[in-house]
Amino acid sequence: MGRWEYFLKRVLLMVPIVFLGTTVTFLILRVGPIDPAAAIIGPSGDTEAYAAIRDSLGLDQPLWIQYAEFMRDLLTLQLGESWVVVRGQSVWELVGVYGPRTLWLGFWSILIPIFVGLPLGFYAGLNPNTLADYIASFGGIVWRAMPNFWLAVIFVSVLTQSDALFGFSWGDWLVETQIVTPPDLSGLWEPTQFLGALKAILPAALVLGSASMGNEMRIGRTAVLETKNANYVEMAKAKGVPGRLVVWKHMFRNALIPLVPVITGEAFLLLGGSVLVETVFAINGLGYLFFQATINGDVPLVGSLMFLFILLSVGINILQDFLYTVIDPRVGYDGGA
Amino acid sequence: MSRHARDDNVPLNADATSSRDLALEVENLRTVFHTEHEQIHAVDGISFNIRRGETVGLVGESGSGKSVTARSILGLIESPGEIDPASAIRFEGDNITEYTESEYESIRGDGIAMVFQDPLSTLNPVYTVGNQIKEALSLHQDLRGTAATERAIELLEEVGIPDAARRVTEYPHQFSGGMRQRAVIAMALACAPEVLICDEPTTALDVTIQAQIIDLLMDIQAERDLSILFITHDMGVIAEVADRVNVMYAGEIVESAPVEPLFAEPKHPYTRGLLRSIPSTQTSGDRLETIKGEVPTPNEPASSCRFAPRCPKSFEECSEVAPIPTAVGDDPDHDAACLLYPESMTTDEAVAHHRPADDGGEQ
Amino acid sequence: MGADTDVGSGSTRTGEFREEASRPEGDRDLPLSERITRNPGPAATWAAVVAVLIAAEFGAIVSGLLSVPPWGWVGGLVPGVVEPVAALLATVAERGAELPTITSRSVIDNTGYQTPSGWEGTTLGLSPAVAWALRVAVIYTYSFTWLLVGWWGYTLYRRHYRIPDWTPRDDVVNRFRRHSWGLFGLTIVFAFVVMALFAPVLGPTTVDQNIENPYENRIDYYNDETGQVESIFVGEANGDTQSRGQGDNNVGPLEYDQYDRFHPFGTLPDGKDLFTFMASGARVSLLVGLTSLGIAGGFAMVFAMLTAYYKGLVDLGVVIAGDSIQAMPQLLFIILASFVLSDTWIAEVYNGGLVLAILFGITGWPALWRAVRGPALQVSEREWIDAAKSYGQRPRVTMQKHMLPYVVGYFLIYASLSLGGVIIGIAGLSFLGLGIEAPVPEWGRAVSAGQPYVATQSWHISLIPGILVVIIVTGFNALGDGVRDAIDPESDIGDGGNENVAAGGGA
Amino acid sequence: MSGESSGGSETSPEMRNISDSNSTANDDVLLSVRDLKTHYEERSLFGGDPVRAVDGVSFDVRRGETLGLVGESGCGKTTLGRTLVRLEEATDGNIVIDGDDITTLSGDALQRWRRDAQIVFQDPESSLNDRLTVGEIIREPLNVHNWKTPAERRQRVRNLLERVGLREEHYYRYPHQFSGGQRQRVGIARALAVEPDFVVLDEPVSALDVSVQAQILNLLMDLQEELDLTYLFIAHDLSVVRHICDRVAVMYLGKIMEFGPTEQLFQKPENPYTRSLLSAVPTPDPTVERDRTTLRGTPPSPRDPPNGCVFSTRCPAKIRPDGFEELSEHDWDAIEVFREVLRERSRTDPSLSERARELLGLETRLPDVEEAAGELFASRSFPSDVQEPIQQSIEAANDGNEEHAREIITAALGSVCDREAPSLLATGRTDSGRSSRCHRHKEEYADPDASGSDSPQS
Repeated sequence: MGRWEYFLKRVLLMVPIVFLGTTVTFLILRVGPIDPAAAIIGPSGDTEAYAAIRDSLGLDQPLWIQYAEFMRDLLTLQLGESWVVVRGQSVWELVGVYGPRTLWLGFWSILIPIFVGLPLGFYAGLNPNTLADYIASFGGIVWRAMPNFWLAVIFVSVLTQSDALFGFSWGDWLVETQIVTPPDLSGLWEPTQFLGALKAILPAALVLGSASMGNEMRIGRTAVLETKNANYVEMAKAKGVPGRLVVWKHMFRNALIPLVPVITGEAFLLLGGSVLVETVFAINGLGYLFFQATINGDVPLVGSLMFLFILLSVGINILQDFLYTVIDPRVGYDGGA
Repeated sequence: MSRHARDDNVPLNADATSSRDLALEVENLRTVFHTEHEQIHAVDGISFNIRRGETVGLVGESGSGKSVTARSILGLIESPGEIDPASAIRFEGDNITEYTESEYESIRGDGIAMVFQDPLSTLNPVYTVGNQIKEALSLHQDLRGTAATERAIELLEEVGIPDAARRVTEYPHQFSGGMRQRAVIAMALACAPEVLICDEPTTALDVTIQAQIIDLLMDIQAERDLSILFITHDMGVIAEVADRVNVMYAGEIVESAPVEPLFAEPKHPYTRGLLRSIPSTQTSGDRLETIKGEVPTPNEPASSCRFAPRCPKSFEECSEVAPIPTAVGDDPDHDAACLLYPESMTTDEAVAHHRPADDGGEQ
Repeated sequence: MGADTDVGSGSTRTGEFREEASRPEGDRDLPLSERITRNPGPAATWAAVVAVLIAAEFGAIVSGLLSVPPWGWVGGLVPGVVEPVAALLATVAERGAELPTITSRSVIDNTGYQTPSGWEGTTLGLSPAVAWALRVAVIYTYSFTWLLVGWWGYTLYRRHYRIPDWTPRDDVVNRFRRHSWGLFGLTIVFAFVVMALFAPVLGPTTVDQNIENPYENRIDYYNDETGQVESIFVGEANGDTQSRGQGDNNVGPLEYDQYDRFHPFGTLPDGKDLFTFMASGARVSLLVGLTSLGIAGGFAMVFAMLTAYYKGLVDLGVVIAGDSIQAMPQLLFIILASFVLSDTWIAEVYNGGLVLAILFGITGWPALWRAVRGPALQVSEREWIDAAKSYGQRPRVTMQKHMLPYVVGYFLIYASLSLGGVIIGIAGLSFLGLGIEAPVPEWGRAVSAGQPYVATQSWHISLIPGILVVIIVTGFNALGDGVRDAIDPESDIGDGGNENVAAGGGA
Repeated sequence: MSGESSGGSETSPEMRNISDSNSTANDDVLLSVRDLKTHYEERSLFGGDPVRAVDGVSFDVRRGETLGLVGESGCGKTTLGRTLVRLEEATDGNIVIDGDDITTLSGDALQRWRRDAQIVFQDPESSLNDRLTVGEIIREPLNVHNWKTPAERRQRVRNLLERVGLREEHYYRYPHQFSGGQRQRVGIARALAVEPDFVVLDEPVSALDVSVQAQILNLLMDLQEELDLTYLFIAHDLSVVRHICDRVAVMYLGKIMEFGPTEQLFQKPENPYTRSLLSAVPTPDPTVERDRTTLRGTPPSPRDPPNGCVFSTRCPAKIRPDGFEELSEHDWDAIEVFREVLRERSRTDPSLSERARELLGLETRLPDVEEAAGELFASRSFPSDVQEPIQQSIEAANDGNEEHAREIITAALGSVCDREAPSLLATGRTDSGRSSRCHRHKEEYADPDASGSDSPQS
């Protein structure tokens, strides 16, 4: 079996996953005790209007027809309209408004850990059992143990009053930004705008990426420790490759392989964490939207968003397999000569 | 401890080979591993040498310290292992145990190259075979780019890999076991070393492939006048490849001799036992002679013969006196470390011969 | 590294050729009870110490064991048959709770008031702070004594009653004993468990009195102006002891309020005692965490055994099921599901705790399963599994006897990590106002309540719960590290995304 | 399999090849393997070729003998052994014992076979569960088969420990406390616990040092004599096999290449593969003048075995088609290597960067085959009937069509060895019980050079 056949197989495996995940979502929304019609009506309890809404929403139809329509709509990407949160607004439009903020947040909260956690982890792995290693490792564990929402609360408070606390105003530093507000994502190509958007998202991204940073550090450390003892590293030394080249060429490249699923796995965790961080930092992103939709009983919005999340997660999985296939030449190889 | 510094029998005095003919000389090498509970004297005061163009065998069972010897020579011992500072490994006139890491880097590959046991794990899985050969070329021969690729292809052809132009672009896992070992050999040859250390190069391979690799190594040696240190546990292989053989047991060389007298007249009880326990030398169906017990872990300095507990000929003094290499047999190069020798002496005299001169008394 | 190829194995054979222990040969093959009868000394001493420990807490142990199940709810399940029994057990539990124990509130009482002549109402007239600290010290001493007695019992067994003089587990235990980071973790985790177990007596006041029913309870205090001892509803008192940042509106850590109540962690914005809140919250977190871990772990282990043993389609099926669950962001899924289930009967159990536990359980197993799948597959490739098949051992026994013991160690590592994750997750949900319903204490709610005051003098409200979470999750991580190094000292098994089990859905 | 022998197993059509040579000893037959195939199907959405680990094997195992199974790694010997004890499921064929087909057994009958047949594994590190005491390990089969009372089981385990050279008090020790040789003794004790008749020994000594290996071999021989056991001894070490086995089957790529009594087979191997294999074994005697047939290349993948004789890609005695006798050995070798190159190329999976370059039109997938051909054929001049197909083949390969290139060469220069799989033919004296799988044994292809073991082709 070749590498690309392996990849294709992995992609095909995603089909039942999308299907099953979406089905579970349907079951929770429509079979569970939630009543979308009541949510639309609100607490007034007008029975006639209630019946009319049930009828118009197709809620009186047999369940399997509802299911078929639900699946058909989602799979053809007809995500419908919001019923409660922003009544009548199409889900696609809502995603267009809320989505970019989450993407911007997610992008930086993946990038920052990679550029901070990995180097720290590699450094610790190269110098195991030194003071620096202990500090980095312990710091990584503690940093990872901090709940996002709590860290976010602390950040917000400290930054909003940085002037009083440290005599340094974060809000006015470099570019003027608000702390608890959605980032302004217009005109990102202009340096000041970009800087502003980056600075506005930075605390949130740091918080959201905190667990990833700790993870990547730890796993980077063990991966380096492992490759350090590999026979090919000894071979490289035996043929006279200088120490630094052994590290950069022979150890790091191999140490990256186990990190691929870690990084992609975390990319996905960020979606869940975004609810809390977006709430604290008042970034009106997808997590926040989902939360609002849920507590308001906005069934179609919740369903469509969950479907998008499933697609996103499956997409990340595929990306992971793709990276694997690229980075590790052994993937999909069965060992037969 | 240092009484093993064998000034009286530094090998080959009799042979009048001057040290200029020696490619590599190992003298009183000791490598110790410090573990949590104990110190393991993996290599405990061994001395041997390799002449130019010669194949010297190092044979022993697992745990005898032969791989550690190879790694000690290349300076690949890392913490918790340590080479005793009194050890000397002479290569091109220098005692390389005193080298710094960067000085070592300049002779690794270039002067002394190594072929390891398991070719799959010694090749880096994420780089093509060509890349890894070219790495060695650029380090020691300053070849880069197309010139390096061409040279890599030549090397692969030289070690008998057909379709080398395609093979250089392939990854190690796409090679079969024998091909991988050929590639490792090509890599070792890339820098034209003078000494090649082969650490069980055929153990992981099937017999027909083993035969190919042995043929290849012998051809290369003849072509390039290489000196080879060949490490194996297989007496059959050693009989085939080696000119001289050192038999290791629990970190020590118990017998050393040119290959023919060794196999014809093994002197040390361990060598004898080892040869007799190999099935094929006898007709089928008989009971095999065995060596009772197991190989010990050398976890303290030798104060007795380490083989004594398993030795069919051991006597009381064997557990009190550590034997030193002593000339035995007709061949001047034939030494054994055993209290039974020299044969010309009575047992008591022999024991006295082996007993440390300086403190002469009982323990 | 080179050493391993040539020197290795000899040194790892710990007990090789060791002479037989001095135990008489005749003891072999006897059941444990017989072995104890033949040499009763050590066992008897140990049993006596245990008896003393139990006696000191007898009432609490009885009531603790019996009051775990919600009897009213159980009795309601099958009225007639179960109901009387349940009622009886509930009564026994209540009676047990009334028996005096060395840790009960009444033995060392920290509630009282200060008159000009000194403290009234507290035990021995100690100040409430000292009395409270004393009680806490007694509780922790008592608990750690149990820990030591347990360890002592194990060593006694090992020395006097176990037949083999060495087992592979000894090495694991010895490695863990030398692992100071792991021991640190164990200490933290144990302290947390004690906090949860003894929550009702640890706080300076009780949840019932201070948090849930403040207007049904009264306290006495000494009114400086009138010079009289007066009585006031706790709710009213709380109103005067709020922590809201500005001015006098703050009762910080280790402070007394104007009613002479001692607050080790200060008060919440509504004037309730933060320490009592936290101790009780620990109980909720631990209970929900363990239940969810039980559910997730059960699935994970059963699936790990089945997939490793049968491989092929079974494995594929579980992969798809697991991936489907993981395709939905855990926290979002739980938010959705707990909202949907919020009006059903199941949400009533433990104020929504059961729902949370179940949700964390069914969304958590895929990560745990993935973490133990590797070790399970590895052990299933060992030849002793083939050997068991070859002489016809039943698959269930093979899995149980030849595979499970190897995987359990790895499971413990990830269980420890993921318990920390669940604790964070629960706190995150309650921070959003979901999950455990108020007024039942939950740590996330304290963080949420204190959010506006972080940068004021009332910083403690948010900060202390957060720091406690960090300490406890770090403790669980350290424990996991210790277990990992103890069971598998050679290889670091930090492969794959296994560590993501610790993430608590990203909260 | 309770001990009485049913004797007359009918000769099924599949047995033809070999039954003649074995018919003299039919009464002693414990177990007959007929046309056994074990293929591993890959769990792939696109099918793919199965691994033909065992691909049509027939032989008999006689009561009380030690039957050796030798071959290089990947030849299917271990799979065959595992199939016999039902650790693998046979794809086709049958294994008959007392009229029962083991491949289809189930329920109680299977459980009985699981008692009567045992296996000893190669790796003493991995074959004992190191969380159980040695006593528990050896006792487990007794528990599974409900052997007598618990007290008697314990006593039996003690006896077994003594019997295999350990001590009674090792009962409560753990495998970690033993060395490799001692562990292997435990493995043997476990296999013998339920008094089997038939034991598969899967490379039982290859993980051990020579001096320990001899101890284990002696033990195995003693036990066989004492307990009247039948062994299937799987090994890659020919000297060990020669030492311990009564009869030997030599396997290559899932097929038995040669079969016969050990001494005869070792002294006068008939099959070219056996001959090469034997000549490759180094002897611990430096004075022996070696005249070795070093085989070229590596065995083909068992996913894609050659169409004709499985050994045809490496065979030193390969039959040439008519009209090419004049070509020198070296020339012919070069052609064989070239065919090997094509074969390898047709199985190559292009890497990502290669594929990208190909898409961009920068480079063809593989470097020109001409370079390889040039290297091979540089100093050779072939007659036109050889040169032409080679040239055509090179061109086809340059067009990226390796399959076609192979066909061209096979059509022009292939012989019966490439086209037709030889069957196992009786060789040697009529009642010697020997057989070998080679076209050379047919009269029309007899190789004058290869008549004896002592003169393999030059």
